[in-house]
Amino acid sequence: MEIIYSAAPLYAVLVSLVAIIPIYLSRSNPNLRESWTILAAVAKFFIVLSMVPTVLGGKEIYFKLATAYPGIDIAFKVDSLGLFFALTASFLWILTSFYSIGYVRALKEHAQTRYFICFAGSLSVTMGAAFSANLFTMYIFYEALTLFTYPLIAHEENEEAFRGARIYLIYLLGTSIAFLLPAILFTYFTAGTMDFRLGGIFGDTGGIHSLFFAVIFAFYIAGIAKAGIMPFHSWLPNAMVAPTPVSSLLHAVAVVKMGVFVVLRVILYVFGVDLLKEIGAGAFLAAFACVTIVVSSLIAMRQDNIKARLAYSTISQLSYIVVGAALLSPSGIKASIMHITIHAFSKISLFFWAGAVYVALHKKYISQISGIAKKMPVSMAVFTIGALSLIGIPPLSGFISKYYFVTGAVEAGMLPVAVVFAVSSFLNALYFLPIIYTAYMKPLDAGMDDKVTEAPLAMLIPMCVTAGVAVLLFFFPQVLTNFTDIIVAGLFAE
Amino acid sequence: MIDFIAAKYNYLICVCLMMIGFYAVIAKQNLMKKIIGLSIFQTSVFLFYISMAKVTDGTAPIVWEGAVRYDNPLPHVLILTAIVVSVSTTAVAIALMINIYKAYGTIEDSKIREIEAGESGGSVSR
Amino acid sequence: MKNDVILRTVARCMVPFILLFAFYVQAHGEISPGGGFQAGVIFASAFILIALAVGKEKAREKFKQKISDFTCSLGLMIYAGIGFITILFGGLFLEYGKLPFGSAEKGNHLGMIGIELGVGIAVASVMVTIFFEIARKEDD
Amino acid sequence: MINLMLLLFLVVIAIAAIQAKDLLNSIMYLSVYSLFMALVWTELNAVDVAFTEAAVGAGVSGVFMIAALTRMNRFESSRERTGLGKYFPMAVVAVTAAMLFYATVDMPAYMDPEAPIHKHVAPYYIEHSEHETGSVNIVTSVLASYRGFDTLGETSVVFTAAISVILLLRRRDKNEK
Amino acid sequence: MNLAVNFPALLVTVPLIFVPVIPLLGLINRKICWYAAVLAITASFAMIMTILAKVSTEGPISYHLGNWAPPIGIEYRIDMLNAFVLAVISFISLVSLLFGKELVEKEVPEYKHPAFYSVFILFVVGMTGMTVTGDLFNVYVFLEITSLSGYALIATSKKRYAPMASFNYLVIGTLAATFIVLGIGYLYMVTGTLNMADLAERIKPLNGSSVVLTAYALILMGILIKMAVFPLHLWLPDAYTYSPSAVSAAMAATSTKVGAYVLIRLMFSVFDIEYHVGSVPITGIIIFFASLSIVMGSVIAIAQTNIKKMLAYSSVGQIGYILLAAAMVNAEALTGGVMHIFSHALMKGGLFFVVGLIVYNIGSERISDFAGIGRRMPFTAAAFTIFSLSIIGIPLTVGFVSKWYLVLGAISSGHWYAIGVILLSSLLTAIYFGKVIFVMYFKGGHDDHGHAPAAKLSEPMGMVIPMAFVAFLCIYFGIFATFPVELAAKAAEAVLGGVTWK
Repeated sequence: MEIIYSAAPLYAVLVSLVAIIPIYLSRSNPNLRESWTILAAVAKFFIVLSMVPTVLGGKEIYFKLATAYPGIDIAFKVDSLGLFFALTASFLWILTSFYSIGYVRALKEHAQTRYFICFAGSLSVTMGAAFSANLFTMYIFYEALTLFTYPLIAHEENEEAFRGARIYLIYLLGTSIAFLLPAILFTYFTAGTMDFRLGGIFGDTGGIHSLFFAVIFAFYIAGIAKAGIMPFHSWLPNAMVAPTPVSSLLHAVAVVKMGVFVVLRVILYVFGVDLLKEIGAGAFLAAFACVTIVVSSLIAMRQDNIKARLAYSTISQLSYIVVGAALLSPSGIKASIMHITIHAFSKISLFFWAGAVYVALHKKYISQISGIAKKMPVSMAVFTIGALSLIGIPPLSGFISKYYFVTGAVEAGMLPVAVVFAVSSFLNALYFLPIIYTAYMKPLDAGMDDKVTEAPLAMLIPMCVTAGVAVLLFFFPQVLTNFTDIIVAGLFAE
Repeated sequence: MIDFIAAKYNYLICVCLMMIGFYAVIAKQNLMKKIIGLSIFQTSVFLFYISMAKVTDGTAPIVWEGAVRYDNPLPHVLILTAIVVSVSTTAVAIALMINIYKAYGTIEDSKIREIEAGESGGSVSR
Repeated sequence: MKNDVILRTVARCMVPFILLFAFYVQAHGEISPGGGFQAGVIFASAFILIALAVGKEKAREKFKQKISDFTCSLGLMIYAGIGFITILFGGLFLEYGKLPFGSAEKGNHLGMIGIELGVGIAVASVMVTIFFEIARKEDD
Repeated sequence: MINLMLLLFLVVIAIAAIQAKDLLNSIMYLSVYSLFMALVWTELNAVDVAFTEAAVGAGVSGVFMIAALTRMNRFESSRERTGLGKYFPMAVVAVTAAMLFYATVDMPAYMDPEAPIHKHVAPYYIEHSEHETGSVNIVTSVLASYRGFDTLGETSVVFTAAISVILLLRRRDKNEK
Repeated sequence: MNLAVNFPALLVTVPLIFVPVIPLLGLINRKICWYAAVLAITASFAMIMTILAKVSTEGPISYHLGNWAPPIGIEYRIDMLNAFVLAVISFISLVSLLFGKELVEKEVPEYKHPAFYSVFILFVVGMTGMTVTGDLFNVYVFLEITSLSGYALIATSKKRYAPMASFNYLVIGTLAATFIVLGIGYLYMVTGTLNMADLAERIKPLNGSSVVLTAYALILMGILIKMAVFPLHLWLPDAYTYSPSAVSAAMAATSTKVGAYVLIRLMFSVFDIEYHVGSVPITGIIIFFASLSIVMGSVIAIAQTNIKKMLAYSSVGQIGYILLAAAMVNAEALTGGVMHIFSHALMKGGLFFVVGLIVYNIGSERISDFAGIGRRMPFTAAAFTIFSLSIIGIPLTVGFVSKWYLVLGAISSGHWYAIGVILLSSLLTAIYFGKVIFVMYFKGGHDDHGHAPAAKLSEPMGMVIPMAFVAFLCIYFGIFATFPVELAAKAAEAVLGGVTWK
């Protein structure tokens, strides 16, 4: 693999971090402040985009920032998996920025400067995690994301928000310190390195009992609570007290996706398929995640709060990604990587819709939105597209990943998993369709006629774009497969 | 047993003296008694040092004609230093005690605790 | 006590002898028991005796606060200063042998007298200072 | 034998010192304790130390304590500790004493000229002190020359005490604003 | 005359000569006392850095005071470990002095300044003296200088309980020092020497002697009291809480570390490690107490409502790390421990200063009164946050670096439960610091735009700059940790290798 030394990943990380300064300085002028955010978002996206040709050309970009301790570097490496994740996140940041502006202004939120600062910071560390060259660097950004998002969740500054934020912090910091850090330390101790390598870094494992690796692996999975695998999932519904743009970007994309991204890194780049097959951890993880898929879908059905239902849906969808990787088969891995993007676009559409509903109606519950489709046709169309995509109905992108998931399960010879996918699709339908039904079929509540309008344009346009991408990806899946093929080829090259 | 005591009675009595002082420091509530206890404790430790400097037939470590053997001068030196340290500590302790008395009107540990506890949980008094 | 004539007179008579004894102890530290520290304490006790007999204010007049503060510092400075001087003469810290008094033995001897003097001055003034600070009444 | 008598007497005085309810008595006992300690040390040929202890322990520090006591209540008035608190100090002291007695087992016998301390370092002082430093009193020569730095430390400690006491007790000069 | 040769002695004695000079200068002009103090510590710091550079390239330095060869005279022996500790102490003292100027002016009456700075220098002199010396009794003498000046410094506070806090410390501290001197006496009794290197040689044949064992126990007990390890920590919370903030900062950052240094030195350089591993499981006992200290310190800290008490208990916990590192006896852990001496000094010193400034401004030490500080004192609150994150052990801060090596050491020596203790305590630390940060930023009123409605509180430049500097160092050495880690590793190697001392 050819390696190119370039500071581009560093710039990608720094651009939004640096943007914090002008954002803070222009805090008294909201228009100027927001332009900085947009500028940073666009700049970041283009920096990330500029690395695509290199990576698709089969090369990797490497940049060493510093030697933290003897033998341990803080370094960035751009490979296809990281770039894929970064691309998704940075593109969605642009949309979310516009959407945020509409949202906070419509609701006249307080502490807007802090809001935008933390947003920019969160994106920086997300990039950092995506481009990390080793476990150490990744752990740093993993922790930093928790800290940056905490003020966003506590944004409302009321009891409920503080409670949710506290639970968030305890879960994420607790698990990462209690499990992830020891796991990393043991990895370093055993492997002597922390640099990611496709196919695993443990090398020759002769003499070490496989139980040891199983325990470390379990520590990793327990430590990465951001991936929302049960029983470490309950921070996510609690974090839904955050403003909707936060929930949409962070809890559909940045935070949770960083979780599954780290899981993928660990599975593919730390342990490697062969080692996991040898110790049988894949099947075990798959079983765990399957339980999560089904259980959280069942819980989702019982939620009346829109965002809570979406949160449980997210938990279930995240486990798809984990299951896909845990299958350890080419198609499964392909599917799980693709699903990062596909789920991101679909789910963010749903959250955007929830925010639009809140801005327009100040309603949070499904039972309160009867008949709004007539008044908010565009928003509801967006919702419908997102929901159907997640259920997996063609011609929407969700179908593609589902297809690969099932193929992967068959390849791996784990038919029960395929059944779970099928059942779960059915459950998805069960919890999404009632919303659509309520909105379209039920009559509008009395007295709502005059008040209800569409959300502001700044919100509407990003919604349409995300929904549009969710559709387009079905027709141009090669956008995704270009990246996944490189990884799969590298993994299963004989 | 008797031999043991006979051979080392000095050290054993030192230990007794130390423990008397030590007991006073931790058991007495009166601050002056604590200082006195400390003095006793420290002085007994000094006694221990001086005891080990002694040798049979030894004379004071001042050079003179006809000395068979001198006692070990080094512990004496150390203890000279230590006595000074001890008196310095006592002086500082007394100074502190005076300040305590100015602040509370008593030098009984238990009473000071009571006064402190009475005052809004011992918060800051500026 | 201040009003007791006998006590006052006896104290006054004793003080010169105590001071003399202090100087003796100071000067003969090398050949007999004693030295700077003991001399300093004895010197201080003479002052304390005066203070007890004739009153603190009067005693303080004989040894003013500013002067005792200065001599406190002076004692320590003499000691440390001798250390620096030995360095100036090319020795290590407190290597009296290098002092320019002819032989190493002589240098050692005189160096020791010098530092004993420092100790004596320091201890005497320190004890006096501590006594006056501790014995000060609230209204002083 | 006189040594043993003095030592036993010391024990009695020490107990008296910590048990007296009148603090002035207690301080006097402490001074007597120091004085007898000085006697013991003279008996043990530690004349320099005895001299110092007599001047400091029996003299100056007693004066300091009494001077302080004139400013405060003369009698000890603490209530007895109750419950476990009463036995706790006893227990601590007992454990420490047991440890120290245990240590005594392997100690060289008292006055044994073959003990390690008389074989290492100290002989050098005894042999060389006079011609190296010109001082007959070995204690002084060790104090001022061989271990002169300790004595510098000691002088610093004394100075620390003085400056600390000044810091703690001295009031603003009246003739200053 | 080669002055550089005399640096080991001068680094102690140059500040020492300033001690009597400062009160005299105070008679002329009280303002210059501070400058003189800064000059003294700076001179000492410069010499220490020269020595550090020399030791790291040329190996240990031995300096014979009065040119009497050890064990006849007193020896100063500097290897990487004490050079590193010296540099830390001196540096932190210097920063404390620079940082503390404003606080001292606020908290100590002006006429006391000459004496205050004089005692402060004595405090530093005592610590450097303890660290640099290779003679056991000299350790005791300088320990007493440190302690006495420490007692006086604590009691300079105007708070009512301050003299009592100081008195309790004095009693406990003197007991500890007397135990240490008794232990030294025991060691001297059976070996006839006070020089550490010599002692290490002569103590070897005495394996199993009850005298040596008791001496070890006595000295250990004394040092553990001085280090304030749970349950011997009782003096510390009051002492830190009731002293002036500048003093708590300097003490918290340095004095317990020196105790830790002496302990490490004794454990590794004087007593043979195998000696006590063999006969009595002393390391096991120490690890137990260290763990207890780590956990209990953090647990009690959570319950505190007074910020300085909370920091004090946090110190009890943090000192446990250093002890733990020493007791695990391997290179990585010891590197972590030495590193923690450095990082904890930075963090805790910084925290006490920040808190001192806040407390001075709002006039309360209760955590619940810190509401709105995030907006009213933005720089201070930011600095507090950085220090807190560092002490929790968030990556990219120095606090993380030391914990990292500590855990690596625990893994390589197989002390599994120590790993659990370290991680658990990180969580607990996160809880109690999180609480404070939460109150500072999220409590207290805000308007629609979130811009400070309440009046800004004073943040004098003279404090913000050192504060920012220390915070910057916390981050800088968290990212570019190679330099301190390599020094710490060399220090660990120096004591573990034992080549230089035995």
